[in-house]
Amino acid sequence: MDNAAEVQEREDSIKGVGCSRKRKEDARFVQGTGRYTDDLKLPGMLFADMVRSPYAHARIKSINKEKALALPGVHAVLTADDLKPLNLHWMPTLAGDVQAVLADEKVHFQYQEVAVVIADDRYIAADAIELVEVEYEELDVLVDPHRSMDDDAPILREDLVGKMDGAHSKRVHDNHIFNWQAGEKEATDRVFEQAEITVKQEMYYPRVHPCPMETCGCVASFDKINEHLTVHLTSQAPHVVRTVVSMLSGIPESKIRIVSPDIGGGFGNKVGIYPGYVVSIVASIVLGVPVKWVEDRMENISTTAFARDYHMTGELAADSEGRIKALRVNVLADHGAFDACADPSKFPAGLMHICTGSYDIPVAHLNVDGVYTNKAPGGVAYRCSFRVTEAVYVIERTIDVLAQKLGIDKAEIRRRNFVKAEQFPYQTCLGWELDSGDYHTALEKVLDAVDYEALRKEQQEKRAQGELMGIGLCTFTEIVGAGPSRNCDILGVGMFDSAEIRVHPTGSVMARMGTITQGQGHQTTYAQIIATELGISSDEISIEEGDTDTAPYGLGTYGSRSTPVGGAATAVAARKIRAKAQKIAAHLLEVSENDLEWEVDRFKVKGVPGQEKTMKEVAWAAYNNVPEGMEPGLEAVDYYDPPNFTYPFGIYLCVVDIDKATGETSVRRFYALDDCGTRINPMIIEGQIHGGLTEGFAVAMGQEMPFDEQGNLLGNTLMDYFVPTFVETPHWETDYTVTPSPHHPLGAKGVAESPHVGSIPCFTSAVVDAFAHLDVTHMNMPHSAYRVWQKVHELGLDQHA
Amino acid sequence: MIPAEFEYHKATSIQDAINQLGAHEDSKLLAGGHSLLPMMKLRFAEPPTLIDINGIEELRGIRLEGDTICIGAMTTENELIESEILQQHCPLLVEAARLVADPQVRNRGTIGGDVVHGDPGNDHPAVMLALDATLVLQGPGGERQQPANGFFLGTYWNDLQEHEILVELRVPVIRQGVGHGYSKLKRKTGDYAVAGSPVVVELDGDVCRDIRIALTNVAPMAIRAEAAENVLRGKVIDDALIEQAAAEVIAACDPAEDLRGDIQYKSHMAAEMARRSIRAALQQARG
Amino acid sequence: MQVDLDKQFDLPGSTTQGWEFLQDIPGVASCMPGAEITDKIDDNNYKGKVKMKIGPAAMAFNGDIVINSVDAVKREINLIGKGQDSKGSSSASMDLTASIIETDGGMSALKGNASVTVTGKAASMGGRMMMQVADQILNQFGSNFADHIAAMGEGREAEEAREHIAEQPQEINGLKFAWTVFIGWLRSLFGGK
Amino acid sequence: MAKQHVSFNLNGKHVDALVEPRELLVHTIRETLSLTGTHIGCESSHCGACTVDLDGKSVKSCTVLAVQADGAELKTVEGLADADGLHAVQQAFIEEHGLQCGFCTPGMLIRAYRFLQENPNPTEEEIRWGMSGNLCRCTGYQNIVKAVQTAAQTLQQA
Repeated sequence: MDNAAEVQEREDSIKGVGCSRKRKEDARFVQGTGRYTDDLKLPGMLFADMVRSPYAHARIKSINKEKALALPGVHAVLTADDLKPLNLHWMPTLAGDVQAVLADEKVHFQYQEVAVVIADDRYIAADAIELVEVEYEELDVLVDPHRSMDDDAPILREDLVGKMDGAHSKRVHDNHIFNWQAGEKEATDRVFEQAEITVKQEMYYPRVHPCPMETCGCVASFDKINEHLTVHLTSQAPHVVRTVVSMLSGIPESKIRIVSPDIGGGFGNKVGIYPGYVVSIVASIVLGVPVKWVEDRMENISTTAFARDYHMTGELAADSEGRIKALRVNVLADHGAFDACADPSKFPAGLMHICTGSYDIPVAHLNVDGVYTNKAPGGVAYRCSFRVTEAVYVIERTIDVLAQKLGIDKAEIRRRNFVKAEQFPYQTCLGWELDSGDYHTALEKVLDAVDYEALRKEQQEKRAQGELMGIGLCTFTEIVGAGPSRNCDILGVGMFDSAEIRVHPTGSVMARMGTITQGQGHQTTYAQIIATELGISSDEISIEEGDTDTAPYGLGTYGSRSTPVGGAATAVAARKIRAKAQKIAAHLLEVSENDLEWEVDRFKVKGVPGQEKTMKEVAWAAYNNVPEGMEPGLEAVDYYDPPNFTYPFGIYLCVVDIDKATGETSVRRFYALDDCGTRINPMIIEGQIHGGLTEGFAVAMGQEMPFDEQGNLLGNTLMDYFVPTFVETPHWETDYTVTPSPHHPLGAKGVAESPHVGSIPCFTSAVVDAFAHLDVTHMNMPHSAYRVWQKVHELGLDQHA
Repeated sequence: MIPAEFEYHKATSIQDAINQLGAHEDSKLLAGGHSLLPMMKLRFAEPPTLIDINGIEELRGIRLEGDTICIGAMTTENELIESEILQQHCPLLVEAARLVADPQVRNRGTIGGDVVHGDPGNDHPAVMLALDATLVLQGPGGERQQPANGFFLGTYWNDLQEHEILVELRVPVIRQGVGHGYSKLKRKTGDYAVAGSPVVVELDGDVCRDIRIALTNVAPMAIRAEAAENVLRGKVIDDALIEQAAAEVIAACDPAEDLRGDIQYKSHMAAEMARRSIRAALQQARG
Repeated sequence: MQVDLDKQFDLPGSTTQGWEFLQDIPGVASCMPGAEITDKIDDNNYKGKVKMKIGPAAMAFNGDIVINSVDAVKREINLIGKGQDSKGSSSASMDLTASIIETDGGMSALKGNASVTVTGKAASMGGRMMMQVADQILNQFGSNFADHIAAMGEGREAEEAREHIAEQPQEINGLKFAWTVFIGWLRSLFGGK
Repeated sequence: MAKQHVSFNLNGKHVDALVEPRELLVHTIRETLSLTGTHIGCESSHCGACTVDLDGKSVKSCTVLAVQADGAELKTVEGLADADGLHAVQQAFIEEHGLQCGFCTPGMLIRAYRFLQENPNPTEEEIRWGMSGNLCRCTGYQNIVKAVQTAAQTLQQA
């Protein structure tokens, strides 16, 4: 037997699963040679810029293009009328609605696209958009979703008037989009009627925006001669874009190439198909030259996919010991003027019905109404697996309120209600099967690490002196890795994903996936999976994504699905290769397959030391010496349809101190334990946790998109929209446990969205906890100094000597 | 993102700049450019001509003249922070410059641009009021000196005459028995102040001989909270008096409401910033 | 973005003089520096233009003015001005109720209630300073109105008032006078504070 | 609009360009001179992705006119590495996982490069203060701080 040290050395040199290897992508990024969409320059390329509406709701009386067309360097000005003959003035959304590409007779939200100017360069285009004269007739504006279904509410979507069969359910009002329910209403109501204790808490999850560093953009290039369309764009789902563009334009998919180059952060903002993409494609087809469109920051925040905007009510029924008997959740969802949520098509409220969280809840009922308002479309984005942020927020806030009402410590009430380790896989009463977890162990680990008892004691002393100290807790369960084709599809295409791996004769590997990284390090981590499966060093494994001409069909990267679905496909494809390799090795060693055993990077004949073939030797043989009847070559493709979602979980604890004089909240400590099953690259995981916690900090403490009554968005630049810098961002402490997923080939669950999903309720829990002794049960976000001071002032805590 | 077209001229001297202002109607001076260019990029401002005054040596430099410090209008925020003269003789200005915007902007933004721009959120106007500074202005009619007090009249409204250029700012050297305090509340680096308050106090023994309390971004322009000053001037300042002064600061405020806060919050924060600055100034004056 | 303002300005003349001038719409409009009636459609409908400068920022609005009511008994008029800026990126409207009231000592005053709404880029970016600059505007409107009343009279004040009115350039910039802006005022957003 | 000639030293090489007065320096670098390492993330002088080194100072090239850079000494991220490999700052960012999507990275590197010359031995608080003109949405800044600390040590030993 080789000694263990030698084997370990070989394993280390592979740099496979579990190794914090440095990232392959970094070389180009640190030398400024990354390739982002706006970096692309093609010969004869023109620039597009948008004419946008100042009004949130108005009829378009006339559009006068003359002055713009007269400006030297302007090639075209397109409006809805120009798109009508191509039937492209409207386009389907991913949620079964339709969306105006360019405003067709009516504008539905402020900054909506009304016309597009195509010019020689971006400077001329910027001048030209001011010369397009649009005459509007203002209409009443609908901003408050609570008034969307009033009898006298202004009707937004004249194209839907009278059509009461919505894509997801009956519509009860012209501004109604859908009603969607999960669970048993009657059984839940009965438990509430008889329960010893019930709590009810209204809470608003504000409209926020992912605001990635790179805004959205594309370069559309139609080759008239070959009738072939190539589009480089900022898309988290290039294959879906190819399918939709083909459906819209009639160009066969085989003549469409979509390329997502390097992407400067996505966070769900780059899943949707935006009017800018469609008009660039149309302009390129019409003019026969490449057309580039890149939005600026104000356009990005004002018009591209926002997140949340859920008006929620959480109710829990429990016994006096705090054991939860039933959960009831009601939601009013503001979807903006067009329903363009990027949900799996069967779930108009996404995976909101994961709202039973980490708890063993016998019965529950969820009711969601989506409505139209005069705001931009979107709603599912921002590091969130289809509304799981809202689901975790409502359960974690409401269980805090229950704890407070019963006078039970917020950690203790969670202990009493956690699903126990032995109950996994656990069927939730709203239809999910939580694959694996161990909440109790993880909770104790966190409470010990921060010395929870000491913190509570310190809080008592501080309260005695009139100081405001808060301890927040969030013990969340996520649902990621969408998803099984039986219940997850986008426009009818199942949400599988894929990997195609090819081993070259000299033993190096090229692999391509159906996912697309926006900074998560796929080029590094996928190589580690293959390295461990095939015993080839990850440094010799090249990973490519994002080019629909080369990558196998996949549904893209969002909802933390790359590792759970793309990673699984990679492992399974690699195992197909190893199975073939075993046959070749048996042939070379003249033994039967079963006589061989695999060790790190080689097949060894059992019991016969020295008789072995490394994978590299097998790879060479695959191209010149294969067994009878076997085809040469060593490659495999796998389209992996996951049997279930995966359910990473986390225990987050946050300690805050509030300055009574100004309302400022300082985060003294944030301890984040995450369990995402098998950990492929711990360094990259920690980086994702830091990033998610920082986004959560930004959302909870400062981000909002306020609208005034005229539908003006009051905060669409980085001066007003809160993006924290180095100085405001707290220091993060990370920890982990490992509870593998039983149904995933590697036991890996996906992690990058957990820190965003779990930290936001934890910040609210901490801020509210600072006031809990004064009967405050909830405070809506954002917890800016201004809003926290209003609570301090209301309670008279800021009186000076 | 892209400014409208304009003509660009580089001024070689102060007089040259004044002449060019006269020669080109509606022209604007380009100093640091970090107030003007962003407005132009969003097409709010479209001056037909820009006159770049970055090359004028006369507008640069910080020098000590007796008990007065002379600061060229084109001195950048970082040059204020790194100036030994100011660190020793006028630390308030260094403290204030440190809290303006971010490192890159502080390499370009100038004290002169900040003083005359006219946005209520600019930081240096209130500092000039607290220091009882003097503005040295030069125009077609020659040079004149104008106390900072009385220069700021409203939002984008000050006493700068037509085709006049701010050339220099003169601030008194800090003397024995004089203390300063500076407090600024903002949501994050690079944001406007919710409220800011520079304070300079002059003690005669324990008695407050004079005090100037200035406020940033809580009125149409930088203001002095005179009523609050009168509560403290000539008295031995104690906590009770500071509270009385704080109440006067609230009364003096007339802030604009936005997502940083409503009138009540911003006024109360102006009072809190004034409290902190008064206490810091007293501690320093008492030595 | 909505701003509501109530103002009162003492007038150096009688209520009849005040009321007489209040009905002269082009005259009243000229009190709003930068504002100008471009053509009169009928007694109750006018087309107008406003050019204004706020620091380096400049905007030009053109739109229409509709006189809703003229109440001789209460000496009160109500008018709505609506317009869109020349670049189509902002728009604004003002609902103005102005009346002449008797003050003690037989003198008169102009009472004004203005509710100004702004939409578009000006609102989402300039909102911060709306109230302050709207206030400055109406102050200037009031003092110009008073000048016009004084100019009706005789003697030195009248002469001074007539000079003052003449001096007023058609489109104000901030250097000399208090600025008056009819609508939408922007701010320097940036330059990071 | 008539174009003006500007010339400056870019990453050690003399370059010429014809620019409109209104042309922003970031566009000249990216479009005319085809160095696309410097990025644009906003239009309000906030994000810092456009940071370049101009005459020894970190500036946001989206808020400087190209004509203002005439005769200047300019360094962009493409000019950090030299014949014998990556600059210590670039190496440290890889070492400490100080980047993810890479879009803010060029601005971070150029700022860190200058900051460490302004303050060769900074504390964590000084680093966070000195880098606060650059926004990042992926890393949460913690690993960038570590990268700057590592680079500081490497540069001091060198």
